[in-house]
Amino acid sequence: MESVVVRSIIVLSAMAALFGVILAIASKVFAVHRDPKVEKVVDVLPGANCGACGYPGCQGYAEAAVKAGVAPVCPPGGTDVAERVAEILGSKAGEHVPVVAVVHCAGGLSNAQQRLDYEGIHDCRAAILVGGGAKACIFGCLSLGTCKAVCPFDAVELDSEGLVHIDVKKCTGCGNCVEACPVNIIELVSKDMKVHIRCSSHDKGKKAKSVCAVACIACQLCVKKCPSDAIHMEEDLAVIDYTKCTNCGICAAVCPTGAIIDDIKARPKAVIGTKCEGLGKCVEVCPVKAISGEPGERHEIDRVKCIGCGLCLDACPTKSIGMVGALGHQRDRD
Amino acid sequence: MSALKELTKGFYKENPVFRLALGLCPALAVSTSVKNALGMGAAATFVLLGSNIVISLLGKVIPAKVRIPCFVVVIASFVTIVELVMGAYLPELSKSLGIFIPLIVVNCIILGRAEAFASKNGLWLSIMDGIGMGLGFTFAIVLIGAIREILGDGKLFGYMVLGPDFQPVLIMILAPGAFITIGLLMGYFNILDAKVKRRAEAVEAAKANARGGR
Amino acid sequence: MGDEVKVGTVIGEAAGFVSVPVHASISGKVTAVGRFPHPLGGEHQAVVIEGDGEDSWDESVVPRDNVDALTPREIRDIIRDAGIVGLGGAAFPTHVKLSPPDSKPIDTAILNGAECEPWLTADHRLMLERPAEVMRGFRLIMKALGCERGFVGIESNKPDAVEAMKAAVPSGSGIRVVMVQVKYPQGAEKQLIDSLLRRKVPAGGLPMDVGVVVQNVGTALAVYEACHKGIPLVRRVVTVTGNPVGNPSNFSPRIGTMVASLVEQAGGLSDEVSKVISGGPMMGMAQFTLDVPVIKGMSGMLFLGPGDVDTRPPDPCIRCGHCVHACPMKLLPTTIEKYVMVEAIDKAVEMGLNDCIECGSCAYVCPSRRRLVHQFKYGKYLSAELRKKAAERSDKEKGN
Amino acid sequence: MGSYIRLVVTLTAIAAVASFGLSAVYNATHEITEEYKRLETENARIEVLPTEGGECFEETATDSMLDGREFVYYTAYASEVGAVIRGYTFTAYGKGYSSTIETIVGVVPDGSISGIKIVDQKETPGLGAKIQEVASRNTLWAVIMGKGVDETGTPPWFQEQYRYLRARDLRVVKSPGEDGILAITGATISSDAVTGSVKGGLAMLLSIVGVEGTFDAAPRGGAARAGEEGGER
Amino acid sequence: MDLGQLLAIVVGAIFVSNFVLARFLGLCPFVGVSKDSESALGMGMAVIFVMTMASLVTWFVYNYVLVPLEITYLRTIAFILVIAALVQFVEMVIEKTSPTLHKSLGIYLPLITTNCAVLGVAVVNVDSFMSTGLSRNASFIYTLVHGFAAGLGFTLALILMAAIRERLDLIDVPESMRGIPITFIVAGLMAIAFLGFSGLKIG
Amino acid sequence: MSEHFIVSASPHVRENTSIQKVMFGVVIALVPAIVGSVYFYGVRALLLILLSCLAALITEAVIQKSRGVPVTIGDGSALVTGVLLAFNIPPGVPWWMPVVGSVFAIAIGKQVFGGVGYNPLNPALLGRAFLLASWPVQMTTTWLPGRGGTLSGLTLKGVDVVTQATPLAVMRKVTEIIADPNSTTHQIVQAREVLADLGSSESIANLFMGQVGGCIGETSAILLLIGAAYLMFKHYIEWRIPGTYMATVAILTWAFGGPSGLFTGNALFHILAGGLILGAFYMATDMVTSPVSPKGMIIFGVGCGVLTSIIRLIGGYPEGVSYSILLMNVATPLIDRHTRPKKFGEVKKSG
Repeated sequence: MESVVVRSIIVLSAMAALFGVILAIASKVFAVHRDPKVEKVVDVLPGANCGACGYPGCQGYAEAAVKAGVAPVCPPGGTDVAERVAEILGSKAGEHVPVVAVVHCAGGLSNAQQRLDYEGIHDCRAAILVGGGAKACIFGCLSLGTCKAVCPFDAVELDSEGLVHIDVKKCTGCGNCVEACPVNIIELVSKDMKVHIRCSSHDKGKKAKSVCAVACIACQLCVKKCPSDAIHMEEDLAVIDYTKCTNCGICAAVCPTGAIIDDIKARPKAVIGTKCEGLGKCVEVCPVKAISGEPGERHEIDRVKCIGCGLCLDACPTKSIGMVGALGHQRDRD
Repeated sequence: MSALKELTKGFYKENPVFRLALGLCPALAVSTSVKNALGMGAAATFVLLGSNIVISLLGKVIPAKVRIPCFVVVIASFVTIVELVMGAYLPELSKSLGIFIPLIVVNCIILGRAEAFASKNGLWLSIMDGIGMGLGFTFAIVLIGAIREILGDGKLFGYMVLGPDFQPVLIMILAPGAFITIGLLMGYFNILDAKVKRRAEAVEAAKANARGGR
Repeated sequence: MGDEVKVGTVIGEAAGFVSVPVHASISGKVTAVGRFPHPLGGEHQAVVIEGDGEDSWDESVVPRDNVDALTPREIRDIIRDAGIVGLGGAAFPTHVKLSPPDSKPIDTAILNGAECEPWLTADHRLMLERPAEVMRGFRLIMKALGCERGFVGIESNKPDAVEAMKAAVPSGSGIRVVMVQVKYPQGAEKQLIDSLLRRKVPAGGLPMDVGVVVQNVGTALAVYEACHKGIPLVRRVVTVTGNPVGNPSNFSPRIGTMVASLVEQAGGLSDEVSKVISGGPMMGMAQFTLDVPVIKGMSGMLFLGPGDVDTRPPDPCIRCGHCVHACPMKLLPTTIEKYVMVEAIDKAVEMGLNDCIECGSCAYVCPSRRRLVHQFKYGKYLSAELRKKAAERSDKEKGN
Repeated sequence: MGSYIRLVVTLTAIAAVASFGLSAVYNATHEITEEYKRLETENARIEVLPTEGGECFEETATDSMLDGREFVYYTAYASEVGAVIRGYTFTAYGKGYSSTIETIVGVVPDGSISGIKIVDQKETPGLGAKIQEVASRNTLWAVIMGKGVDETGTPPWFQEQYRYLRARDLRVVKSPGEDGILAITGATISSDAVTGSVKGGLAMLLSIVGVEGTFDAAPRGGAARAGEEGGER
Repeated sequence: MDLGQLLAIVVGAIFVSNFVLARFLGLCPFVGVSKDSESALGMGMAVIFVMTMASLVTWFVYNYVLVPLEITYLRTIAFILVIAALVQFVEMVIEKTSPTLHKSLGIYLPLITTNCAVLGVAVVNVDSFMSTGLSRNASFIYTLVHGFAAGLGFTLALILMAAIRERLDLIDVPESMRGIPITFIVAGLMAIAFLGFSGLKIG
Repeated sequence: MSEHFIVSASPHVRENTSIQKVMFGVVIALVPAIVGSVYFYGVRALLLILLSCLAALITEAVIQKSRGVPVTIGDGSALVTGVLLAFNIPPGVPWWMPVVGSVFAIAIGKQVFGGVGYNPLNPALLGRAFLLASWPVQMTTTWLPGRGGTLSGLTLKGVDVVTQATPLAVMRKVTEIIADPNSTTHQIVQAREVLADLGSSESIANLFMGQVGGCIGETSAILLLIGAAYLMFKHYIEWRIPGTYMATVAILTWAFGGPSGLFTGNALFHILAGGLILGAFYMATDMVTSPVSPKGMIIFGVGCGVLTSIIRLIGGYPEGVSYSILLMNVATPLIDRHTRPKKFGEVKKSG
């Protein structure tokens, strides 16, 4: 009986030892250098293979990152991923300002004219190949949802009006939709930017107006009213220079067609304190004419009209204006 | 708290068969009747528990190059123990489970958990994981077994349930029936999952609305 | 703006080798330069000329009498300066086609008298009415190519055209008029070459790869006019047809004439119109407005009433294989379509996506009304985008 | 180098410990298993013969080969070797669908089968394995309510069919009502394997021991065809 | 040992009791690696190779070590140790000697260690050829042929499945059934079709 | 009429055809055989066909409704499945069998994949294979003799093998008896007689007309051929698959199917008996599950033929048409992959 025990132990141990030796030798003789770092980096990455980093998929990114020793920007992963990759690589992460996609068109079914009955593949790129799209405005959104189809993060929604909405929470700024849009109306903009021109029409005012109710008609009001000189006209279209824009929202308030949209949902309102001497400087700067009052007396602000742009704050010589009623710009509200 | 989570995840969230698609071979081969399914489930759970314990203890000692051989030796030992014990004390069951007892060795659940969980986690969590996964596996295989036995034989635990006039759907006992059953069950679980997710999303959205609508 | 132009005045210069100048087709005053709807879709740069009704010709338009003395190079130059493009529909600059590289000697020229599509009769009428001029133009083309052998391919349902052309062939020339089977797409270059010469143009290749150049009868006439009379390409034959059209006819309008006025000439539209098509029913472009001009490549305007148009949505593919049998390029439309639908473009290209000539035969026979051609157009577009991107990437890498 | 030694040592050590543990379990269990097997075979031998108790079995090894094995049979004497022969038993090995089916067959001296018992098989559970099935008439509900009829000792229906049959009666049929062994639905291979091996063994036994009374040695019909589910088309 | 018997073994292992479709062995890689034809082919080749090798090696271990020493109860642990070591060894060799081969075949090798079909073939071999009183020569040849044929059967099922799945990728399968569930349904339907081979009489 | 013109990609005109037309074309082609089945087996046959169709249509509608996709039972594909399934079961089965078979065929064979055009295997054949595997007894014993004929197509000669089964089953039984070394001389003589009778002109005529036992719709070669001619005329099917299929079976059964060595088999018997004609013209040609390229079709047909012959001659069943077609269905994607037609002007790469 005991002999079974002994035989078993000897045989199995011998086999194990034999294979151990073989594997040990083999692992030495047939050693191949494999970089474990690459796999670690791949593990950290979001794995959407969206290609926003400019490399072919996440594996490509990882290989390139390990080769270069620095962490390139991974837009979907953001700073968090960059830091973790950098940690693996032992380097510092590059600064990365998060961006989101913004759609420059607000011409829904009820706003924008149609010029033909499209019958074909439900895809903007395919539609533009025959007849150039159903909308009378050739610059506008085709409302067939190609951007939604290519979004790897499920961040694009198409409403019943055929308008595209980007879920800022989900959007990682990978840029797939930007590339896919055949009319080039999507742009990657810093997440901080909240005021956007929702039109891409380069048509002259009259024509633009005739085909779309919410078109930019090149009236230049916004250009004139912008306190930070951030808006200019490009071929009959207002364009915001995002490096200058301060999100004040004045342009959105003055736009006659509603082609500019202010995404800040709750803005603070200005209030005038008791120190006010009624100098009227604020009345001069207020873009929406929300301030009124007799000279020399304490002025009042129409809170309905006030858009919270804050221009009066700087203008007031007596520093008697303050902002209340909201939580600042609430940049990270979403 | 987390131990409890490890224990329960095997049933639904990370059910090894329906979710992780592990341990499929025995789940199909031995699920012709509930009795066999229970036996297989118990055996696999025992092996899973044992190997999880040993591997969580040995995890750090074993060099990477021989990790797999070491793991399979440990697992194979437990399997052989089950085989021997079952042969001695439960000979009938041992016979009906046939060649599938030795094949518990390569039940991917066990090696999978050893690799993915036990070698990286402590003893306590590994035990919980082992039991949880084992029960999840048992649950899945018994479910499949019940469906196949009822439809394919008109019986449950060997006793009639559908009456003597029922003409058994023999194919359910055959290979095709096994494949189709598990395919449909997985599909059903997917539908269930989508529902759960949708509900969760709706709840979250409602919460967000409540917060934002202030 | 405001410039006076005469018929034949150059109003648009050629930008490169593969382009031709544009000539004013009437005399008058330029009233606008801007974007206007174009039959090929979208809006394009256009010059609007308000006619003065005098139809006075530009000084450059003078007849030539020493035509026989022209060298091939001179012929090509005349053709280029006359703004002649292929009038079969593709509008590819003719002089480019007539300038094959030395590595690809051309031994045969083919005059394409096989109407490119059903409904259209422009080429047929042309062959009946001006066979002699067409034949002289063809001989000039052969001369430019330096080849001895010429074929005129005409479908067998046009025996009168065959007769007329046969009569026009000068004796002793190497030109033969051949009847070909009536079978769409017989008018496509590659299929016509196959029918006449039993030569197969390699996939992805051009007719010149097998030593052949194909020219449309309309092009031949334009060549004749340019060489003999010095007239640049300012008019072409356009078929206006379709059930809703009052009096379907062939016209020879000036390039740039508005389609709406052509329709008026053809007796207006009697019935409801669902579709307006520039070109034929198989490959033409659907139009959303009649306010588009006649362009050089427009062989016809087809109008379809509600009864002619099948607007039922597509059904799933049942893999019946009708498209496979119908495809003149011997491709597998059903498979390519599915690859395009899941955007597996590389696989679609491997299956021959870019060899598709968009003849529409597959979609025509499909019992499920799949949008095959549309998918192929879309797939080709995506494939081009991918190539562009790949090129950019390799450029970038080289730059680094 | 050290890491390589560690590699070998770890693997060896684990194997050694494992084999030690295993052999311990083996020692503890294998006698029980063997004993069980021995008892099972012995009981089976008694079961398949119409016995009155006190039989004595004599093992006879022959030179004949059957199914790749030496043919061994047992003679059952009423009390001691040489007394009245009550019958014979032998083990038949049939190649089934996924295993070799071991069947102990009891034969009474007139050449008919007194009973068979399948002692080992690894056929498909729920299908081929039904050759051992006891057809329960209890419903699940009745069992739960405690109204189940005690069915221990009910013989498996498939094996019951062999009782009193002679070699020429041994053929597999597929529909009830025909004469012969009714195959397990969907498991004709297993049914054929049992029947074929029993028949082969029976013929060999009888050719050795002779038979009382008449025995039609000429088999009739073809050897049972191997077909899982037979059927038209 | 005769040719008819060999043919029966081959046909049996490939068609009648296909490892995947009738014996339920090797399902994990069957589901996992059948997404496209190329990897299915690579995996199939790897499995054929390993199954044949494993049959060979386990035959020696069983007949020259376990049986003489009367420790056949250790067969599971011994077999799996042999297979695991073998697979790992082969992988190392291939990775070093032929990177191209490794790329097309080697990546599937680790998957095979845990492929129950490989251990299954060893166990089936023991049950049907080694402990059934066959002569040594016959059992050796049968074992080898069976291992190879079982691998072929696995590969056949895998390649057929991959081609079907490639087609399924192009169509609109209901959301909930996409991926593994539909693969199982297809496997079930394939198994129904393979029922046609049951009862094949060869040899 | 909309105020805008319709804009779509070319071509702008289409042939007047649709799935519906194709499917109802198949149904029309099957009408002679349906009428024949009622004549041969009585109203019961019609009842089973109707049940099968009804179950198919209802299953399709219910599943599509619950999935929230458009209900497409009007396209006729479920109807075709229903008829073909009923055609493939014996006329004496209990009423619930065609119903269960249809439900399986539509639910598991077709709708899990998303509906028409997506199923990799022929649903009707799957339904049949499912029934055969689930209830083999009912599926193999409930034959009825065709009116004016007998079950096996033979006049009774007192041989017990003749009484019970269909022509192919008899064929199999007698070849087995002849091949069995244990058979007595008398048995062998009898079997040879039966075999000769099977190949006699009387028996062949019975098979051709359909006065024999068999599945509801498969027995009458002439009625099926009339329908097939219609389908061919309508270009819904073409010769490649049925032609190569039947030719392969003919050659192989002639070569290997004889009782006395090579090239003694009765090819005509094998073509007319069982479900070969039904399978070759109506089910192997199922567009969804067969290859699209001409070369692929030929491979498909030959493959079906080889498998059918193998199963009939050495397999576990007397008949192998349905399994052969199913097996080739499984292989269809693979065939398609490797039989791409040569593109126009594609030159074979050399060197």
